[in-house]
Parts: sequence; structure tokens; C-alpha cells
Amino acid sequence: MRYPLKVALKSLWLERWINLLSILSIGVGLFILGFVGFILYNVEGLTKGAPERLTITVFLKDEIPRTDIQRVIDSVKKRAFVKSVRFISKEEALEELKEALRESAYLVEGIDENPLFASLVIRLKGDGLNKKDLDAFLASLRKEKIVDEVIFGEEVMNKLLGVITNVKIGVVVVGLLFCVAIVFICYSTVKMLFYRRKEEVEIYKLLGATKGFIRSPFLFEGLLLGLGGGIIASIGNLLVSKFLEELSNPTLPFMRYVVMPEEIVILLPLIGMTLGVVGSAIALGKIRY
Amino acid sequence: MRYPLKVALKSLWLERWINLLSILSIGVGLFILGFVGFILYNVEGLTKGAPERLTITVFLKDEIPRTDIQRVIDSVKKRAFVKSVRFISKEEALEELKEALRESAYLVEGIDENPLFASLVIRLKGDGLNKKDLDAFLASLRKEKIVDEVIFGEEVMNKLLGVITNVKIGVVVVGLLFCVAIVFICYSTVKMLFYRRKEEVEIYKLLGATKGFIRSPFLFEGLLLGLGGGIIASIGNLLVSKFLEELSNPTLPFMRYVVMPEEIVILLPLIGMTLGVVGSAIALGKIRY
Amino acid sequence: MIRFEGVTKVYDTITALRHVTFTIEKGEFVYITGPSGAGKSTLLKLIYLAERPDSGNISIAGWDYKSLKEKAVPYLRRNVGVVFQDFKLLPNKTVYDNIAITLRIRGFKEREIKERVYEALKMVNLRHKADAYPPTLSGGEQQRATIARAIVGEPTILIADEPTGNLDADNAAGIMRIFRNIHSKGTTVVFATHNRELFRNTGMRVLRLDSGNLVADEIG
Amino acid sequence: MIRFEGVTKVYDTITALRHVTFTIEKGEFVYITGPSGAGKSTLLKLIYLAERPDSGNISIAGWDYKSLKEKAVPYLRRNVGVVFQDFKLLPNKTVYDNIAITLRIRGFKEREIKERVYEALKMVNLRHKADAYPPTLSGGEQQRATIARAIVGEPTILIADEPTGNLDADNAAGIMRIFRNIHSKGTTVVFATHNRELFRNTGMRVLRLDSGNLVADEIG
Ligand SMILES: Nc1ncnc2c1ncn2[C@@H]1O[C@H](COP(=O)(O)OP(=O)(O)OP(=O)(O)O)[C@@H](O)[C@H]1O
Ligand SMILES: Nc1ncnc2c1ncn2[C@@H]1O[C@H](COP(=O)(O)OP(=O)(O)OP(=O)(O)O)[C@@H](O)[C@H]1O
Ligand SMILES: [Mg+2]
Ligand SMILES: [Mg+2]
Repeated sequence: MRYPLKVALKSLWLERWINLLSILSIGVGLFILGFVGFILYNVEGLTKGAPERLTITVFLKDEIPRTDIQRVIDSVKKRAFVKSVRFISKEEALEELKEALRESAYLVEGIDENPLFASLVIRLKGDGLNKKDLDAFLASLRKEKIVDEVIFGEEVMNKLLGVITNVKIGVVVVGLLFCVAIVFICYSTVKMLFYRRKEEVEIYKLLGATKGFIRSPFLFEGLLLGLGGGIIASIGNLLVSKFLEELSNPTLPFMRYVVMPEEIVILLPLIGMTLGVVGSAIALGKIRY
Repeated sequence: MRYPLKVALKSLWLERWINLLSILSIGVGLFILGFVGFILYNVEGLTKGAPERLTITVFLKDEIPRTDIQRVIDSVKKRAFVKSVRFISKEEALEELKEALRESAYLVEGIDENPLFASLVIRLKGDGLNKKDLDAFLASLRKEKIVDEVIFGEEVMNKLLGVITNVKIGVVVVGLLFCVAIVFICYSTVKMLFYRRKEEVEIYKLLGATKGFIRSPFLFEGLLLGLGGGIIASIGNLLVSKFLEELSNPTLPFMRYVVMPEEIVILLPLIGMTLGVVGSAIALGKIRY
Repeated sequence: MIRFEGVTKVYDTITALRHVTFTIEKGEFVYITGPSGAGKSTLLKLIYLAERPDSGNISIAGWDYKSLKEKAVPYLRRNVGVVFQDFKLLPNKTVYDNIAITLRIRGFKEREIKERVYEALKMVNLRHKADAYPPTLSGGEQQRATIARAIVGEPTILIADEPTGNLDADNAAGIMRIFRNIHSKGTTVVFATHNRELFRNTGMRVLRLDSGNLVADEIG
Repeated sequence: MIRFEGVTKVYDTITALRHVTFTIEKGEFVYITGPSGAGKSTLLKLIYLAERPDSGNISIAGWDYKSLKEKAVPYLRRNVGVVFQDFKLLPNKTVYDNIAITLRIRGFKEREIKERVYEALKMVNLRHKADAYPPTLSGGEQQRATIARAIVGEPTILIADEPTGNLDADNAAGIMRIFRNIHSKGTTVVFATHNRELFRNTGMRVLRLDSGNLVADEIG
């Protein structure tokens, strides 16, 4: 193992400028790849949060015992996708209405009998939510004796779920496209490096070298190029994500959680190495004596 | 001009595989560049639309003549950033409240005297809006005799303007970073192609060729490589944007206007050509006899 | 040791070798001669497997090429030292490394490699250029580096393609001494040249080619 | 025509030429000889400006190198035809294009280029290889293609570095005839070789180099 490594290092050093160029090329490629991953991660985070803001309002019939209400609350709480359930009594509802009317609150001031209903406000979790379960849940709520009416923006919800799915598909498709592009750039960088070496391989063969002996320095070289590029990409991504974090945190409330996942930082050099080795192997092609 | 072009074409053909590789590399690079432009364009479109949804509500004093109101409406309409002005009379306001209360509308049913105010609802345009003009506008509104109160979510507005600015800065910074990266990839692709030609240039020099004679076929070659890459990038971007349009139109209301600006499609081959020529020139370096 | 039986080699439209038959015994010293383009290099390339015959059969050191396994090729080549007409030196490796590579391929220890490489360099009068890169060598120096690389592995067959074309009389005489010395140790030598001076009155066997035909098998 | 005055050329630690002084008149035919590594190629490289002297002065065809403008270099080179020792053929161009390039550089019309290139190819006996690529040529064929390229431009100075090293006696004699023919038309010829046969008893001038020193200026 020591000899091919030595040869690889020597040859890398001898053509250091052109090699620096390809390390940087691979680095740039992987950086973009990482950045796409970073965006994907954060878009995922964003869309995950969205349905949470949706609530189901369950209007209850008048004059029901607290125990019945508590039973319904308990059963609702058991659902995996329910985040919280809040009981709002008639009195609280009136207070809220007054609050909402604000300056025109005197409108309802003189009314003796409270015309409003008690209700349950159910908040949903974002993840693990699907349309089928949700529909079943709504149906079961409507069947409860104590329930008068269930109000839920089902249409809005469906639309939103559709949007999320489409955004995800779009990001994944574009991300994949980018990945293919980047892999291709890395491959052609390595390929071009080895294209100049055709003659060298030819000479090695004529001197009686085995395929393994010929390949190993090239593979090491590819590995080192890829590793170098991957490290550069990681550093670049860390710096950019730091910059974006600084930029977003104080001012972009909806991007408060812009974060560079550690996996990407670790993965990039590994991807680089794999790419380098695989790229070199493909670039060398099948060696025939 | 015919000779260098012929030489360039011949040499491109002779090493067609490796040249295809670099055309594709440049194409991929430019594709990403174009895609970044495409995203920038659409983000710009999105953020532009956002403030439009903001409205200023101007509550008017009681019992003012229609002519005075009309005068204010006219002066407001003159502002460049005002999209529309709508007058809501006391009666209309009450109707709207009833509407809002819906099932509890009987609350306000029995009231004789209408306790609400007439108001103007001013909608703002998104583009050309800046904080200074807006503040001046609000102040002038407040000074009007017929105006009782001006309600505008200034804080919300300021925040939103800040967000828009930051999003734009972020997108531009990332976009620029991508551009530099892509230019670099194109440069190093071309550089690597010419690295293999060092010897060829050396021979030309020894045979008595002038710098221009040596350079021109290489520049043509770079131009053709860049042009090829640019065309591929344009086609790629058109296909992807078509795909995204199809994806977004029926389901993503807020992205209804996803569109590939024509400029990008035309610019990419031009950028490719420039890049190819400049890349070749840099790659050839200063020729010394 | 080397047997050609009706060997034909065609490049595109050119028949570089036409139905060539001969046998070279172990330990022989054979000159291959003929005008430029006669097929000398092609004949040598067939021996060290850089080319395959289009028809006919070749056997080297008991190996029949038709039944030779792909995997065995490098090991067969290690028994054949070659002085290429166009040198084939690696431009980005020093002269030392260019020669050492032959031994590294065979898995020699660096210590022994060092000893052997310097010995070979001394034989071809190039000790002082060990650390130079081939492009900085004169034509004759490159040629001598190539010769050193061919002999350093102590091959059983030594093939030389015009090894003195770039050398002055003194250096050429020195190289010829080396070849004869190696031959005297039992190595089979195949030596292509168009310089009649080199084999005139040597009493060695000479194969003469012309336009791909073996036209004479005589004593020089 | 060519004047060297105390010219020294140093590569790293090697003094390739040491204080060399000589003059070659217009129309002369001068051989440069000496053992491998003596500095023959270096001397020629100084004439066609591939290298610059470290000290001393060189003037060619009335041009003093010290006062020569960078821009004039290619035009001066067009007057000098060179047969390079290592051929320097472009591997990805046909033999025809390799030779034609010399005329294209000078802005000749394709019609005239065609005529001249084929004539030159005929002279070196290589008409049949016009469309071949250099890597598919034999050593001697490559050498002859290089010679054709050097003479096709009808230079006022013809420089040849070991132009017959890869050629058999017949081809070499043919090449020598071409050189003498060109010389008879008034061209100055500088011919580096270590083959004493080529200049023995020719009555031509011979400059002998050894380890970078000009050790003899005699008649062959
Ligand atoms: N790869 C190739 N493709 C096409 N033709 C080739 C190839 N290699 C050799 N030839 C042709 O085959 C013929 C014989 O070539 P070869 O190299 O064997 O000649 P040679 O006897 O070694 O000549 P020289 O003394 O000039 O080296 C030549 O005409 C040459 O042009
Ligand atoms: N670019 C270079 N860098 C370093 N040393 C060089 C370079 N070019 C030539 N030399 C050295 O200068 C010396 C003279 O070289 P030159 O090529 O002039 O020899 P030559 O007389 O042409 O020999 P040959 O007959 O072998 O071609 C040699 O020792 C050579 O190694
Ligand atoms: Mg040959
Ligand atoms: Mg020389």
C-alpha cells in the first residue's frame, strides 16, 4: 500500500496546479450538492411546521356534563396526530368575541343571555398526518352525541397537503438533477485528468505491470482529489450556512431554524472520496493487456 | 477566418469524446447558473406580490360631505404605490360586521343607531414601495381634516419589508456564489483541455506562427465548446421550467406565475460563448516566443 | 525461444508483415534489418505483445500466444526487456524512477532497486543524470536511459529497436559491448537496426525484411 | 549569416555550451558533431531561438539577438527550417497537415500549399503516407515527415538535428542528396550528427563539440 500512495502523492505534487484546479472543481461541485441538501433539509423543516397551525373547532351542544366533555377530550388526545386540545366554555367564548370586536365591544355589552357555544379547539401535529386518518377522525367526532358541529377547513387542508407534496416532489426532482449534474462534473474532471495519462498507462502495461499495479496509484490519486474537494465543500457549506443563519435569525421569523445538518458536513468528504475513486476507476476504464 | 474555424472544428471532432464531456460539463454548469437565475426571478416575483395584500384602513369622521371624501380619494389615488382605494360607508360597514359575526348576527340586529364608522380601504402595490415614502403618506393622511384614525400594521409592514430585503440579499449572495462556482468550473474545464495542448502550442511557436495564428483556433474551439454548453443549458432549463410550471400551476396558488424568463434562455448560449473564449484565452495564457 | 509461423500483420491497408516464419533459439543474438518501414518494429511489437498477429502463430519461451491467458501477459512481459525506438520514457518521473519502475512492478525491495538501478545507469554512462527528467535529456541520453531500463530487470529476452540511432560511435560501441556482455550470460537478444556497420563481419545471424517480407536469413 | 560570440548556455548545474565562438557564412554547409550530450542540440536551439544564451552574443541573418524585438521572432523563425531530433510532429494531424502548417502560418493559398506539400513528400519518399497520423508511422517515416516539413518552406537556413538517426543507408543517402540539392540552391545548412560516415571525405566544414566546448573547426 505504501508505494501506490507515494506515487499518487508525488504525481499530485508534480502537477499541483492542474490538480488544485480539479480539487477546486470537485469542491465547488460538492459544495453545490451540499447546498442543495441544506436547502432540502430546511424546506422539509418549513413545510413540516405548516399544518401545525391548522385547528379543528368542535362546537358542543348546550348543557352537557363536564364528565362527558372530558371523555371526548381524552379520546381525542389519544390520537397520534393531535398536538393539543383546549376546552373553551361559553363564557370564555364571549370574552373572546368581545376581545375580537375591540372598540365595538359595547355591541355585545348589554346582552344578558350568552348566545355562544362552548367548543373544543384541537390543534394538529404536522408530521405523520395523512388525509385518510384525518377524515376518519372528523367522522368519529361528528358522531359524538355531545358534538353540535365540527368546523374544519378541509378544503384548505387538502390543498395545503397537496402543496406540500408538490413542493417536496419539486425540490427532490431538482435536487436529484443537481446531484446528477455534479456527479457528472466530478466524473469529467477526473476523466480529463486521466485522459492525459493514457500513454503512461500504455507504458506501464508494456513494462509488465499487472492491472492492480497500474490502477492503484490512480485510484489513490482520485481518492485524494475527491477527499480534498469534499473537505473544501464542507468548509464552504459551513461558512455559507453560518452566514445565512446570521442573516435569517433576527429578521426572518419563518426561517428561524435555518440549520446546517451535521450529516452533510461529514458526508461531503465521504461522497468526494467515493466519487474520486469511482470516477478514477471509470476514467481508467477496462485495462486490457 | 475560415482556416482557424476549420482547424477548430477538425480538432473538436478528432477528440470528440473528451470534447463532448467538456461541452456537457459547461452545459451542466450553465444550466445550474440559469436555474439560479430562474429561481431568483421567481422569488423576486413572489416577494413583489407580498405587500400587495397589505391595506391601510382610514376611519373617517361622521357626517362629512361626499365631495370632501372624493377629494381625499383622488389625492390618494395619485400616489404611485397605491393600487386601489375603496370607500366603505357606515351602512356597508355594518353589513360587513353582520357578515363577520354570521350565526351570531342577531347580536347587532336590534341596534338602531349604527355605531360604526365610514372608512377608506387603501391597497398598496408591491413594487416601488419604500419605507420613507410610506411614512410620509401615512402622516399626510393623518393630517386630513376628515380623517379620524389611520390604522396600518406599520410594524408588520416594516418587518415584511425587512424580510423581503433580506431574502433578496440572501438569494443574490447565494446566486453570486453559484455564478463564481460555475464560471470556475467552466474555466477549469477549458484549462484542462488546453493543458494537454501545451506541446502543440510549443511546436506552433517553433514553426514561426504568430500569437494570433496560434490563439485563433483555440479561441474558436473555446467559443464552440461554450456555445454548445450554453445551448444544452438553455434546453435543459426550458424543460425543467416547463416541468415545474406543470407541477405548480394547478396546485400551488402562490406560485401560479412560475415562468422561465426569455432572457435566460437567450443569455445562456451567449454567456457560454463568452466564457468559452475568455476561458480559452486565460487557459492559453500569455504566449511568449 | 521465439517462433513465428506464417505470421501476418495488417494495419488498415498496409501489410506490415506478410507470412513471416522463423525460429530464434535460446541464447541466440539475432539482428533484424531492412529499410525504413520494412516492418522491423512491427515484428518486435509482436514479440513483446504490443500487437497481435492477424494470422499465423507465435510462441515465446514455450508459451503459445493463441492459448495464452490474458492474466499471464504481464508476467510474460517481465521476461522481455525492450528498448523502444521512441524511448517511451515517462516525462514526469526522474530517470531513476523510470528505470526503477521495472523492478517495482516485480515487487523488488527499494534497497535492491537502488543498487541495481545505479549499476544499470553506470553501464550506459548515465549515472550523473539519475535525478534529471527525460525532457531535459539530450537525444542520446534518453536512448541510454531506455537501454538501462531494458536491462535492469535481467530479462531472458532482450529486444532492442534501433538502440544506437541517436548515439555517437563511442557511445554506440559501449552499448554494443553491453549487449554482447548480456548475450554472453545466456540472454536471447533481438536487435533491430538499419546500420549495417553494426553486424557486418560479426558472424551473427541477420534477418532481413523488406516491405513486410522476410527476404533473407543470413550471417552478417 | 550565423555568428556566435562567446556564447554560454547553462542548464541548472550543467554547462551545455561554454564560450562558443564561430561564424557560418551564407551558403555554407556545416556539420556539427560530438558525442552524446556534447551540446549539439543546444547549439541548434540557440539558432532557432528555442533557447536564449546566458552570456555572449548571437546574430542570425543580420539580426542581433540582443536587439531583436519579441514581435520579430516568428518572422525570423520562418527563415529557418528545422528538423528536430525528437520530430515534434503533431500527433492529431495527418502528415499532410503537419507539413502544410508551415505554409499556412505564412499565409499561403491552399492550392499552392497542396502542390508544395506533395512535392516535399515525394522528395522524402513519403507520398503514400500523406493521410496517415504520425503515431502510425515507423520511426524512419516520422523522421522523413519532419524533414519534409523543414524543407517545404524553402528556408534560407536549414537546420537538421540528427536527421538520419532512424534511417537505413538507402534512405539516408536519399536524404543527404536532398540536403546537398537544397544547399546547391544557396541555402545555408547546419547539420548535427555523430555519424562520421556522413561527413568523412566530403570536404565540408565540421565543428566538433565536446562537453560544451568547441574543440575543433576542421574539414571533414
Ligand atoms: N499503428 C499503425 N497503424 C497504421 N500503420 C502502421 C502502424 N504501425 C506501423 N504502421 C506501418 O507499417 C509499416 C511498418 O512499420 P514499422 O514500424 O514496422 O517499420 P520499421 O521497419 O520499424 O521502420 P523504421 O526503420 O522506419 O522504424 C510502415 O509503413 C508503417 O507506416
Ligand atoms: N532543458 C534542459 N534542462 C537541463 N539540462 C538540459 C536541458 N537540455 C539539455 N540539457 C543537458 O545539456 C547537455 C547537452 O544537451 P544536448 O541536447 O545539447 O546534447 P547533444 O549534443 O544534442 O546530445 P545527443 O547527441 O545525445 O542528442 C546534456 O547533458 C543534457 O542533459
Ligand atoms: Mg521501427
Ligand atoms: Mg541532440
